Amino acid sequence: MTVESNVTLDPTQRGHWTSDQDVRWCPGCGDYGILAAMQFLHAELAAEEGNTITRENTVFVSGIGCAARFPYYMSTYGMHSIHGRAPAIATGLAVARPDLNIWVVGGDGDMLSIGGNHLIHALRRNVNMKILLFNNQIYGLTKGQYSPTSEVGKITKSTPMGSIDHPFSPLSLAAGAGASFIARTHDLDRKHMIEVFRRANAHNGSSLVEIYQNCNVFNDGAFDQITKRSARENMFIELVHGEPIRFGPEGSKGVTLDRGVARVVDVADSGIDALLVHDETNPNPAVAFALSELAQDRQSPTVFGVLRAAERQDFGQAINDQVLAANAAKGPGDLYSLLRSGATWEGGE
Amino acid sequence: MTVESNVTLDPTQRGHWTSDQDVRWCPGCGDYGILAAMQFLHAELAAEEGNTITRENTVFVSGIGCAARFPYYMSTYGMHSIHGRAPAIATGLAVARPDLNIWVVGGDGDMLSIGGNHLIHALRRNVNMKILLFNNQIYGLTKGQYSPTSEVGKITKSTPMGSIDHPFSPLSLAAGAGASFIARTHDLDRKHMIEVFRRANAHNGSSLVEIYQNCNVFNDGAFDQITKRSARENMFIELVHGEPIRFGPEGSKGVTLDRGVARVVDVADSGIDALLVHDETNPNPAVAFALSELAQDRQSPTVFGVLRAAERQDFGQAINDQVLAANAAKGPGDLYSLLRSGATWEGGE
Amino acid sequence: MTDTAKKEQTSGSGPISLDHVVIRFAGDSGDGMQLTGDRFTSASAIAGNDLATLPEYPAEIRAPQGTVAGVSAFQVHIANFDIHTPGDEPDVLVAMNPAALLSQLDRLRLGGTLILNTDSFDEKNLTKAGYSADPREDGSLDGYIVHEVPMTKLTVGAMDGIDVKKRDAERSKNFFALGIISWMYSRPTEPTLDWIDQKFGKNPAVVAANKAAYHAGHAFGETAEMLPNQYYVEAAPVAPGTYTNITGNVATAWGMIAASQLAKLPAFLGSYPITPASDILHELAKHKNFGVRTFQAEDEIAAVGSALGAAFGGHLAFTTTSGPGVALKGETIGLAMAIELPMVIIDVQRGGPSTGLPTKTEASDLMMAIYGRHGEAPIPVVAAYSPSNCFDMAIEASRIALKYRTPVMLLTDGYLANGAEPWKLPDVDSLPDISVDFATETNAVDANGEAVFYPYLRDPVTLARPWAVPGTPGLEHRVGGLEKADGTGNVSYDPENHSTMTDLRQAKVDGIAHDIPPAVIDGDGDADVLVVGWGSTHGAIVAAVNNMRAVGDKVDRVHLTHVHPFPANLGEVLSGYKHVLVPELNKGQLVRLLRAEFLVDAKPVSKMIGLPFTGGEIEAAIRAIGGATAKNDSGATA
Amino acid sequence: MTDTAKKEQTSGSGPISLDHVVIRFAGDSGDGMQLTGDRFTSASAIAGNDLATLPEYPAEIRAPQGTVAGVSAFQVHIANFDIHTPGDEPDVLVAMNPAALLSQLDRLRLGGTLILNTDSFDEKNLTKAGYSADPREDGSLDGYIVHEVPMTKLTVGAMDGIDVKKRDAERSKNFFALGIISWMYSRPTEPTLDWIDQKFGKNPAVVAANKAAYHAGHAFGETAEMLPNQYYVEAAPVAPGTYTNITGNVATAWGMIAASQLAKLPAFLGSYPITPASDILHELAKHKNFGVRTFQAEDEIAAVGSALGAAFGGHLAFTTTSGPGVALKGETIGLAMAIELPMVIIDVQRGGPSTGLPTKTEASDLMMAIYGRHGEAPIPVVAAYSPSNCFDMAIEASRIALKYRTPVMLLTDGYLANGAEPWKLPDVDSLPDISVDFATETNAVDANGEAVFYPYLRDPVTLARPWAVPGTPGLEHRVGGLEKADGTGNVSYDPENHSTMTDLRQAKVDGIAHDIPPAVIDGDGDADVLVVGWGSTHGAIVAAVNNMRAVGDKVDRVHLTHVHPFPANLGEVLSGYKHVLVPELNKGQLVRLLRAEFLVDAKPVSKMIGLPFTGGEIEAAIRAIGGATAKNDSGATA
Ligand SMILES: Cc1ncc(C[n+]2csc(CCOP(=O)(O)OP(=O)(O)O)c2C)c(N)n1
Ligand SMILES: Cc1ncc(C[n+]2csc(CCOP(=O)(O)OP(=O)(O)O)c2C)c(N)n1
Ligand code: SF4
Ligand code: SF4
Ligand SMILES: [Mg+2]
Ligand SMILES: [Mg+2]
Repeated sequence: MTVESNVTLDPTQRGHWTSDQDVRWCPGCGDYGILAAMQFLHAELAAEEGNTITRENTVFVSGIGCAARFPYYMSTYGMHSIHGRAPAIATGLAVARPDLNIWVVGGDGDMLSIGGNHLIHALRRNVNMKILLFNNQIYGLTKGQYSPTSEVGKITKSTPMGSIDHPFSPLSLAAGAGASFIARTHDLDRKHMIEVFRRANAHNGSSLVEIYQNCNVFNDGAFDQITKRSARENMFIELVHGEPIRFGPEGSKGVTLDRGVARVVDVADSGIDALLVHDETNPNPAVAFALSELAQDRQSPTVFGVLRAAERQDFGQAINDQVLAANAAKGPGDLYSLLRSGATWEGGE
Repeated sequence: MTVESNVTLDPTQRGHWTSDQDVRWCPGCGDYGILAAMQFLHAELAAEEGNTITRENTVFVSGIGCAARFPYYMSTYGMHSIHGRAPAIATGLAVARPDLNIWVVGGDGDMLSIGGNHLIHALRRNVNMKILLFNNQIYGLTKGQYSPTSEVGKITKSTPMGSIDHPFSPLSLAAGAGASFIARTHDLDRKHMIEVFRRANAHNGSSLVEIYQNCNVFNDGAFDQITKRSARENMFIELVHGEPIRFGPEGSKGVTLDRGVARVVDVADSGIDALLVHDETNPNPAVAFALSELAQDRQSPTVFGVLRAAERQDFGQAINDQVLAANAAKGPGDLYSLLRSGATWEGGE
Repeated sequence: MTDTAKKEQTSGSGPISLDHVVIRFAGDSGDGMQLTGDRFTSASAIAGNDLATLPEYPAEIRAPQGTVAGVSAFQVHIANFDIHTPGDEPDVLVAMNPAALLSQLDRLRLGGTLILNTDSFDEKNLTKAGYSADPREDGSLDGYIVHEVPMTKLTVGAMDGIDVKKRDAERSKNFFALGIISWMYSRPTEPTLDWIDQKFGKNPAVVAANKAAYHAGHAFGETAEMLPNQYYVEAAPVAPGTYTNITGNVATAWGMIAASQLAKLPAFLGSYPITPASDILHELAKHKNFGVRTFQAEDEIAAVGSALGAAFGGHLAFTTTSGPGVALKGETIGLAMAIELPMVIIDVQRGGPSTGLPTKTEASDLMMAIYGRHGEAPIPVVAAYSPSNCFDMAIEASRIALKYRTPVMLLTDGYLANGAEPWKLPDVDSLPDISVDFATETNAVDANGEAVFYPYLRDPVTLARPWAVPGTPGLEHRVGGLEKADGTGNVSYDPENHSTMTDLRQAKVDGIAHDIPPAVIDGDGDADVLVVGWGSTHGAIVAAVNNMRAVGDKVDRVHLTHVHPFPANLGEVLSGYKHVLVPELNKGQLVRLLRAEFLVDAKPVSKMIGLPFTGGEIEAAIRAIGGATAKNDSGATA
Repeated sequence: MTDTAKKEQTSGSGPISLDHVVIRFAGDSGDGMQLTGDRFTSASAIAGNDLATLPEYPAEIRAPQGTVAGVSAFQVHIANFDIHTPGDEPDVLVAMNPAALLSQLDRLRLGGTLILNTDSFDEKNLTKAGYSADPREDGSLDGYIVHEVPMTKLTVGAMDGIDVKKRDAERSKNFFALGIISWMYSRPTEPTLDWIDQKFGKNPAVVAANKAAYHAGHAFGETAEMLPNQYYVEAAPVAPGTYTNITGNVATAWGMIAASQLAKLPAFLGSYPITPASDILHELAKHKNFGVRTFQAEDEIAAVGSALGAAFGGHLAFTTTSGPGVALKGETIGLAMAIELPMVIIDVQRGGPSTGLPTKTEASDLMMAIYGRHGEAPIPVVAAYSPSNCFDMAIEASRIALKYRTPVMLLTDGYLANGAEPWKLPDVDSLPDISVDFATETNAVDANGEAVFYPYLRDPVTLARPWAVPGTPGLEHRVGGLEKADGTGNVSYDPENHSTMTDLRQAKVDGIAHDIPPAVIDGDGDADVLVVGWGSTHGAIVAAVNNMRAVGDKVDRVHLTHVHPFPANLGEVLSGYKHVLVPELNKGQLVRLLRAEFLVDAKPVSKMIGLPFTGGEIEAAIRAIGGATAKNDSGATA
């Protein structure tokens, strides 16, 4: 755990954010790209006017899994904890230290299988942490069992006859849990990742970012039909706040709400006014939910970018406000009088 | 655990479904009414043509909490398990015994706090069980701490300065988890409970029923503004499949979808055609979600009845189908040949 | 029986002086018996008596009114000398209804006094309780001094002029009962009247009603012919100082606050409610002005996880729970142990296994505390021995956790948690400084000659690793559950390193044996029998030992507050005795640890009925193995 | 060192006969060394050798190609006699790259044979491995017989006529290596060629490439001058019968299937993947035609919970995991124990604490298995001692669980799980019938004279309660974690009942001691030293003991498959020895249990490096305490 060498003392350089540990992912794993994006984001932030983010006030907390190795490779503080518990551990840290910049990293198994409960509770509480869900639709570290996001019928070591579980849509689940920030990006587009991470970082409270990540060893190409360059034009929808939702060749296609259900239309037929204008700030999560459900038929295109970014009080701050309020009301605690707060009497003479 | 005495051998009588154990809830607790509704439902079902439900093929599984005492009072099979784990335990039972009629009972703490993960996984898998969530927005058994459904600012023993957690909306969470059946009822209307329970019982897969339940000792009147007779006219919306959603004096009010968000309107202004026609079978959960979110502002009225009832394969059945398929394909397992399925050789002479 | 001493002592006319008396209030859960007992206790405390209490109430949900299952009782023992148990047998039983009488009568000592609320002895209540005949007529009360008092009627009667409905008026009858007993034992009335003002101040009618009932009861005692004698129990001679009456859970919470002050670190509590531990969370939540942060988590795993996160952030981290919760926290405690961060896990033990007897006491989590994690994952375990001692042990557990950077388990139990005793308040300034330093500087130089921070470079004495908290520039590092390289703390799969680290972690915990008080023998050291206790058995053991010594018998005892590791001198202490007896509220857990560690033929004394030992039971056990004699002494005195 | 015996034995011209040889294949994770070792093992098994294997691969994620962290190795010991370990020191090391050489060389016995793939010894790979100089030039290989073979080139060379890209061609080089070694040790070629057909049948090009590489390697051995001698190891004399080569995890899975057949109950497995237990789930999932239901749960708590639900439904329920999973299952196991339903928990132990060393072996979960629950929650614990014994112990654990209606913990470990040995297939018809009856009738009459079913009315002999499954009319009942009344099973807060039930639950488990095989001494019973083993230490202990006896030394041993409760005669057995030595892959867990239970001064022998004991280590430990002598014998020999 060395202090980075002089070359990298410059925080605007990626190297400043890189630890001295060898990266241990399989060659070709999507995780490499995500790591790079995160390091570059921090280098970019450092270059910004009035940036306050430093290595020492940044913490990465993870569970267990390939994705969860992430903290070892950042030159910040970090904890590689146990399977599924990162959001719970980060909650304690965020409550104790609202001054810190906390990122939580985990895979689809870590966050949605064993850790599902901690995730939804962190989201409803709006604890100040940026949660990166590396979704490769598989258990990578344990060598390829299906996960809660694997499609029905998936053949894996644990499901030789095909899986029968209906998968979670992580963003729909997050919306259902009352998440204040919901976004999606993917491991093939560094710029896109950096922008989405930047937004997550700027959000006050919990932000959930689902990252489509390729596990080239156990689930190669899971997202090819959506994120491969060739596929994007028709299957990839970029959400832009305040803009009608369009995609396809020359934006020939768009998304409307048909009695509450998001549907793809040809702009030619529907006309532009019929298109849904994306409002990430909508206090009601129904539209974000509808957008997340668009691709559930597994044929329709998938939305990327920020689905929802609503303001709500951050949990850690709220607890600390109560501490301040209590201090203001009762004055700083005094042990001597605490011990005498019940009925007392003098004994002996 | 006596076999019921002759008087109650008649399954169309409530007594047939009543165990010999003294009910141990506080006088005035809403749980009594729920228990009665469940016993009457079974008596009614028994009277129906072709009913197959009996005491012996019915099982109630619960966690821990006041609500979770429920199984002791039914004359069926039952397990009062441990806190939060009932859906997981019932999943094993449902997979092993798809022939059984399985009910899961728990409180808002049991099901949404410690048991939240098992609940959402049971729902996404669509395991054949009818889940009754007794929501009294408090921890009753442990004498009054706030729960994941308690409103922000709630003063309880554990939150003397008021709670700061944003509560879950159980039905929104269920929709986010991909639940195939979602409904709501309340402890003050036995007929309503019986009808909703009947629907849950008829559903194939997981059905989640949220029951607004009054804890008159630790959270008395939590739902008065919604479910008290006087309040219902304006705050209680009964969903009827295929009908426009209306309520209020002479149905003067209704619900529309305004760019995906459910809103209350005066039918006089909006006209009937503008009203949302309730379709519980809609394969896309977006509308059910929007309806569930209607009351999130804590002023708008609350929807009751069946929000969603979509068909999806039941998990226990699917696993058993694989067992049958394997049998059909490979023939019934034979230990002798299993032991010889790898390379073998003869040793000795 | 325990705490025996001459009892009555007629002092001419006027109240009769008693050395001690045991009173038991029993009634329906709805009758407010816990409150009645509490008030009597406080008044007695303020009167300067030594005392011990034993609240007993039904499992969590309200049982049907009027049934035996619904009976709630509160026993209090007051004395003019130093006592250690709530008393083996009550001298007085107040029974507010038939169910209370039926279920509690057998506890009353023969010849004891019975005070009945006759208004509740109607057909309906008698049947509900399970009486076929009225016990007052069929002779079942022969051998007791019975006082029949129509408390309900008299209470209602006392209400005129006060505007309360009859039903509400009746609810004050427990204050009537309190009035009678307060008169009988000459308790000061002010504390109770003041308390009524504070407690019900918002509701004047209730204040008036309760006071009226209390006065009426008091007056009834004075005037009614039926209660011939008035008694008093003089103040117990105690060390000079300010005293308060405290329960174990409150003492624990205050100890946590004190520890945070003494450590100069904010306290963080991550907890999930569970009987009988919830009150610690409730109490702590009241004191946010001490910088305390309390977090009610979604479950026990999140509770201990959040505590670990707070510890990583530099807070003094706690998690409170009972057995079922500890069973869930094992994996995370193992992580805390592996990443070597300070944390205190408090287990308020209750009746097990599984959900067991949630409101009853037991001490059967010791083995789990020590061994309930996978792999070689040693952590220190300490245990409190009395309600007020919970305060000291919360500080001691914090001291060890902070100094050695390790999770520490503190065991208390339901009896300590809810039981009360007078506590001589410690001198705040005399409390130990348990603060530790965070790392602020690099502590090594790497191969390239660069100054670096190695998070697993240990203190040579304590073997504790440096605690560098986020926010400290230059000390950025990553910790985790995979095996770490000695020194650098980098992930290491090196076989020998794993062996080294396993030994270091063990040595760190073992070393604590020399940093805790040695085991001290109470006694002359020349008895045949040594009684080794831990936790809440303390009071009963002391009572038994004192009683035996009072009649000239010899027996020594040692009480352990540190059960893992043991004090360095324990083996030597044990080796000096013919018999080693280990009373435990379990099937023999400490006794197995002692046998394995020291190969001494220690013998268990078990009790598993959800109640603490009585002194009498322990005394009997000691005598049974032929104790009570000095080492070179023949046979036992009878 | 273990398994010594005369080694070479030149039989005129032609292959030289060896009694046994230890070969170690090492290369990059990507080089397919596990597969190569597997194939060599199977061929040797089919050739009738006795054998033992030790696969070793890096922790879960692929480490950087070419580095030491990325090295994967497979050691196999083949012999013409009965052996018990994968061998202390390899005689032959195949190193596919510099990293493999660097990290594995020190294991090779001096004078051993080295076979290097020289094509990988370029600048780049040497540096990646951490070599500053080429070990082939700087003398670091002196003292070994080195054979340099350009395997990659030769493999690619063998491909003409086969349409594979060069990169793919190179990937066949492990088959080239396999060919060389197969020739060297005169292995039959058919099994490997057949296997290639089966395995890659879908892909003819790959089949051709691998076969070509294998043949080329074989031919190279025959023709190349550099490999002077060909050897052979004759078949080991073994009992007549059909044999297969099996790993512990597969044996466990097959044992579970067998148990379900023998119990005439469908098997249910609720599991959550975790190294090294996942393969049991994978194997079982393949055999749904046996009526097996496998469920991959959302976590370990749901896994064990689902198993409990299935048990309530009348299935033979299992849950498989490793240490971290058991740490999470404690509360639910406690419930299963309290509601007394049959269930088998299988813990494939790995290096701890916390995440520890997930791919390495250890046996440090014993204490958790026995004590890792709150309250008094005793459950039986059994342990397998060899890969094939996992089959028997899965059946035995099921037998106990079913007969006594209790959760049973079965301990295996990473070494057994992944290690292989030849297994003489049992006669299926001779396997025990472990079926039990479900309750179908009421079993009591209540106060009103009604026939009733009391779910806690026990079998007088086993103390097991009746198992009435849903669907059975008239036996409807409710179970739960609150204390139950003896007999009726209704919720009971009665103090005495809790004590009774606690004793009954304990007595039920204790009673099993008389229903399991007694501890059997291997030896003449007159040695000074008794070695007590459990689990996977068996092979190394047997090897050590045999070696010592081979040179005329005396030492006895006992191996425990049942660690809780102990066999009824164990205390008596232990009492007969001057020294009791307990080798364990932990810091001394069984040894503490023995000391506590029997007050014998048993001594631990610990190893904590993630690898199994070698026979040599155990032998050294025995000699160290002056073993090796008969009881009335003076001092130690040698
Ligand atoms: C308590 C516990 N259970 C199970 C495991 C084994 N395990 C490690 S990572 C993992 C899941 C990996 O999948 P995911 O979280 O999607 O991460 P990925 O490897 O795909 O990035 C599992 C089951 C563990 N380490 N701890
Ligand atoms: C593992 C565990 N943790 C905590 C508890 C304590 N506990 C019992 S019930 C309960 C919550 C009760 O609230 P809810 O589930 O809403 O049920 P209710 O009593 O309100 O019907 C808690 C925290 C327990 N029994 N077990
Ligand atoms: S297994 Fe998959 S997810 Fe894990 S490192 Fe390899 S490629 Fe990445
Ligand atoms: S505490 Fe509340 S929920 Fe529980 S039984 Fe009493 S009234 Fe009902
Ligand atoms: Mg994954
Ligand atoms: Mg509740």
